[in-house]
Amino acid sequence: MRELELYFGPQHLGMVGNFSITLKVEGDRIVEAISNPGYLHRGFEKLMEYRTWIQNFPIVCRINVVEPDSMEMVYAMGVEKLAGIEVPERAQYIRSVFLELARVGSHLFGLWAYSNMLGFDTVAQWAMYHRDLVLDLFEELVGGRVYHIYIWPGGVRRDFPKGFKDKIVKTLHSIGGCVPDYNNTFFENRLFFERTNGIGKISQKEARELGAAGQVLRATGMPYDIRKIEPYAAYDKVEWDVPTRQDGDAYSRIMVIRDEMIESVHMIFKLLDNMPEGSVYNRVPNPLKWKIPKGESYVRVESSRGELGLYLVSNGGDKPHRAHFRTPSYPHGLIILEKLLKNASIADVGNIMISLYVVAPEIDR
Amino acid sequence: MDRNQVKKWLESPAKMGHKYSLWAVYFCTGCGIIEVPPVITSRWDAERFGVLPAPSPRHANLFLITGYVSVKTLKAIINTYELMPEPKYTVGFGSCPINGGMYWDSYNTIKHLDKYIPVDGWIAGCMPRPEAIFIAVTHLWTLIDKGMAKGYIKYRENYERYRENQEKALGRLEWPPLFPVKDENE
Amino acid sequence: MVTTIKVLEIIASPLVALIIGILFLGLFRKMMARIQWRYGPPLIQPVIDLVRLFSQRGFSHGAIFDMGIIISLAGTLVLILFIPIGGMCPLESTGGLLVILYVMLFAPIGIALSGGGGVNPNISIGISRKLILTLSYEVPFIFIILALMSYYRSISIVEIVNAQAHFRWSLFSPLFLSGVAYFMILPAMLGIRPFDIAGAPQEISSGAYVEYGGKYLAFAKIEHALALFIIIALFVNLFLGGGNLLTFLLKMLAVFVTGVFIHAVFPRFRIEQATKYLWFWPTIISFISLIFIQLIRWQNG
Amino acid sequence: MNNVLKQELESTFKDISLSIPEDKRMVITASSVQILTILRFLKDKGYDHLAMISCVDWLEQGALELVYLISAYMKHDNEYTEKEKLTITLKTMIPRENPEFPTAIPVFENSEPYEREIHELYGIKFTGHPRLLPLFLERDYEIPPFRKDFDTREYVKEVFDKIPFVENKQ
Repeated sequence: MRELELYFGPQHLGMVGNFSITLKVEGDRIVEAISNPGYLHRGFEKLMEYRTWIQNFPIVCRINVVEPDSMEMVYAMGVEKLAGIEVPERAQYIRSVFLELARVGSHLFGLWAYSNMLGFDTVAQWAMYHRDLVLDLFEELVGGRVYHIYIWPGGVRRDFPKGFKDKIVKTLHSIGGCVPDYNNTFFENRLFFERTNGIGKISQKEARELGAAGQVLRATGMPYDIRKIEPYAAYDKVEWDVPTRQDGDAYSRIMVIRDEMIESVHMIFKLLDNMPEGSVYNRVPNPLKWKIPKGESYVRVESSRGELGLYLVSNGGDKPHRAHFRTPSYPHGLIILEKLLKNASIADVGNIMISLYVVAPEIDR
Repeated sequence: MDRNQVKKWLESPAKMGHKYSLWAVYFCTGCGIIEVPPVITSRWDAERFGVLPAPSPRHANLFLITGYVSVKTLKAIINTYELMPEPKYTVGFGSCPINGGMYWDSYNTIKHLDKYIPVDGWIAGCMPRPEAIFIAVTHLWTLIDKGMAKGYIKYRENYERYRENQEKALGRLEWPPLFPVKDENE
Repeated sequence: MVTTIKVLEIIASPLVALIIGILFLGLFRKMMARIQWRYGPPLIQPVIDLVRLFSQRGFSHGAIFDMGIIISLAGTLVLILFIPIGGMCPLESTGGLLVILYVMLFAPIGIALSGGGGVNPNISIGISRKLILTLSYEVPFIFIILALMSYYRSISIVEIVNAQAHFRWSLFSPLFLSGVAYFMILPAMLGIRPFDIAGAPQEISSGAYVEYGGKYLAFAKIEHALALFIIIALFVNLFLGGGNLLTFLLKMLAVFVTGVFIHAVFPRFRIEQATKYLWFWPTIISFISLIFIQLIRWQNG
Repeated sequence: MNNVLKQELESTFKDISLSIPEDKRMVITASSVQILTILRFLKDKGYDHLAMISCVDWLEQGALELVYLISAYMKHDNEYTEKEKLTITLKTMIPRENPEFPTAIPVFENSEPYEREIHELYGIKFTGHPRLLPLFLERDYEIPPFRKDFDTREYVKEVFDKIPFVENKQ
C-alpha cells in the first residue's frame, strides 16, 4: 500500500492548541509520527531575563493558557524560596482553593476537548458551560476571566470578597449536580468505553522510563502526586486521596481526570471549612528596586497535567539570571505521544493526544 | 440585525449571505483560542448569528487570528489564508497581532500581522472577552455592508509587496506565488 | 394531459425533496442546539449558508473534480424520481427497488471520482471510509429489500405502499424484524453519529469534502440534503405505509427527530467498529427476517 | 536517608562537591566527564525520574552550566517515602566555545527533547544524539538565542521593525 504523509494540525478541527504532528500512514494505520512543536515559541525564559522579578508575573501566567494559576504558583514559590519570604496561613488556604478551582476549570476544558474529539458534541457543550461558571468565580475575585495574576510573592493579591465562599459552594454544587448526567451520557456510555478501552496503552515501566507524570502515570496505578510528595500551600492540612486507575489506556486517563475533578471539589469544601482568619499578604520590599540574593532553587507543583517545575537562578540582581520551566506536556507531547501513535489508527490521533492532555503552549514556551 | 429583511436579501444576496454565514477557520494561533470554545458553545452560542468553526479553510470565509504569531505560525497562517476562497475576511484577536503586545521584544514573534497579510479588523485586549468577538462580528457586518472589508482585494493588488515582506520574515518561501508576480528582469 | 402531469411531477418532486431536505438540515441544527442548552441558528440557516457558498469563488482541481460532484448530484436527483412522495411518483412503473439499489451507489462513487482529482490525503481516507461504510450497510440493506420483495411479491415501491394502506404497515406485519434492522442501519445510511465516520471533522477534516469550496461545497450540501430526504422517505414508504403528502411528511419528521436524538448522545465509531456492528446485529436480524418470510411464503404455497 | 546517599556518593566519586542546602534538596557539582557515571549511579540507586535538563549561560566565567534535575518515582504504591521527596541537582560546567557533551539518552530516554532544545537554544552539540534537528525555531540565528550575548531587543529592531507596512497602491 502507498505510504502517505499526513499533516495533523496546526489547522485542524481536532487539534487543540497550535501543535502539529506529521504522520506517515499506510491506509488507516500510522507507521511513524513526528511531533512538530514550536508554533507557539516566544522565548519566554529569555524574555524573563529582561524583566524585573515583579514584572515577570504577568508574563509567566501566559505560558499556559488553560491553567495559568499553577504557573503563577510555581513562580511565586521560586521567588519566595530565593528571597526567603514567608506566606501567611490564610493565604496558603486561599492559594489551595484557587488552584483547585483552576484545576476543575482546566479538567472541564480537557473534557470539552476530549468529548469534542470523540464526537460527543452535547457533553462537550455542557463541559464548556460549566467551565464558564468557574471562570465567573475568577472574574469576581480578580477581574479577569482567563489570566488572573492573583498569586503573588508573599501571599495573594486580595482577600476573598464578602460572601464569596458561599458563591464557590453554590457554583460547585450546581456543577456537581450534573455529574449523574455526565455519567449517563458520557462516562458510562458503552460507545465511549469501546472507543477508549485499550487505546494508547502505556505500561507503568514504560511511563517511568519516558519521564511521565500526572494523569499518564496515575492511570498506570502509581499515585505520584506532588501535592502529596512535597506538599505546598495547604495541601497537607486536609485529608484527600489520589485517584488512580490500573490500565494505563485512554479510558483510565479520562476516568482519572473525572475522579480528580470530584476529589478537587471535595477538597475545596474541606479547605473552605478549615480556612483560618488573618492577613493574606506579607509585604515584599519595594518591587521597583527589589534585588534577590544570589542563589538557585528548584520548586515543583502539581498542575492539572502533571509535575510542573521551575529552576530559577538569581545572580543577585533585580532580574532573574535564568528561569527554566519543567512543563508536564513536554515529555508527554514530545516522546510519549510519538511512541503511542505508532501503529495506531488515524481515528485515534486526536483521541490519544488529548487523553495525554498535551497543551501546546506549555511545550513551546 | 437585518437578517429577516427580505428586501435586502433580494437586493444583494451575496453580501447578506456573507454577513450571516461567517464560517471561521479553526486555527489555534495563540492563547486567544481559549476564548473561542466558550463563544461557540452554549454560554455565548455564536451559531445564532451563523458563526461556526469550519473543518477546512476551503469552507471558511472568516479567519480569526487568535493571539501572538510566531514565525513558524506565520508560515501556516499564510498557507491557510491563501487556501481560503474569496471573498474572505481576517480579524486579529488580541493585542499581540496588532503590535506585538506583551511579546514586543521576543525574537520569535512577528509584531505587526498586517505587514504580512491584510487584516480587516482588530479586537484589542489581552485577553479580550467573548463579548468582544460578537462586537467584532457586528462591526464586520457593517464593513461588509458598506463594502469596506476589502482585505482580500488589497492582498491581490499588493501581492508582490506582501510576498516580499513574507520572504523577509520567513527567509525563503517554499510555495509558488498565489498571484502572478512580475519578474524584475523583464 | 397525463404527460403534462408527469412532467410537472418530475419537476415538483426534486423541489419538494430539496425544500424538505434543507428544512430538515436547519431543524437538525436547531434541535442539536436546544439539546446542547443553546439558542441555535434560525431554521433557514442552511439556505443562508448556501447563498453564501454560491457567491464564493470555489477552487477547482480539474475536470474530474468538477464532474464527480455533478455525477453525484445527478445520481441523487434521478433517485428521487423513483421514490413516491405522498402519492406522487414520477417514474412509478419502472424498476422500483432494484433500480434504487443501483442508483444509490452513484452518489458515493461520484464523490470518490471527484476526490481522485484532489491531492489532499484526507480525501482518499474519507473516500475509503465512505465506501467501506456503504459496503457495510449494503449487506443488511439487500436482505431487507429481498424480504420486502418476496413478502409483497413486487419490486414496485408504489405497490408496496398501496399494500400497506389502512394501517397495515409493514412494520407491524411479519416484516417487523426487517423494519427493526432497517432502523438500525438508518444512522449509517444518513451518515449521522455514531456513523459520521466518512466526514469526521475532528479526525480527517470532513474527509472527501475537505477540498470543496464555494459552489462545490454548495452542491455537496444540496446532495446531502437530498440524500437525507431519500433515505428517510424510503423508510417511511417501505415500512410506515407512505400516506398522503401531509401524513408522509409527518412520518418523515418523526423518523428524523429520532435520528437527531441518536446523533446527540453518541460518539463516533471507528470504521472497523462500525463494520463490525453493521455486519453483526442488523445483518443477523435482517437475515432471520428473510428466512422467516420465505417460511411463510412456503407455508402459504 | 539523604546522609546515606551523600556518603555513598562521596565515597564512590572522589572529586565532586556535594551540599544539602535545605531539606529535600541536594546539589552535586561534578566535572563533565563524571556526569554520565553519576547519572547511572543515581538511576541504579532508584532516582529514576529525570525531571529536566537545563542550561545556564555564565558569560563572565565563559562557561555554560548543564543542570540535571533528578528525583525518584514511587517504588511502592500508597506509600510516600523520603526518597521521592528528595530532588537532586547535578551540575557541570563546560566551555562556551564549540561546546560538546555526550548525550544522556542511554541512561535516561526522556532526555532526548531536552537535549534537542538545548542544542537549538544554546548551541551545545550532544554527541551520539540520534536527531539534533531544529525543534522550535524557524529562522536561522547567528548566535543561539538563549545565550547571554544574544540581545533579543536589538534583534527585533534589526529584523522585524525594519519590515515596512504595506500601503495601498496609489
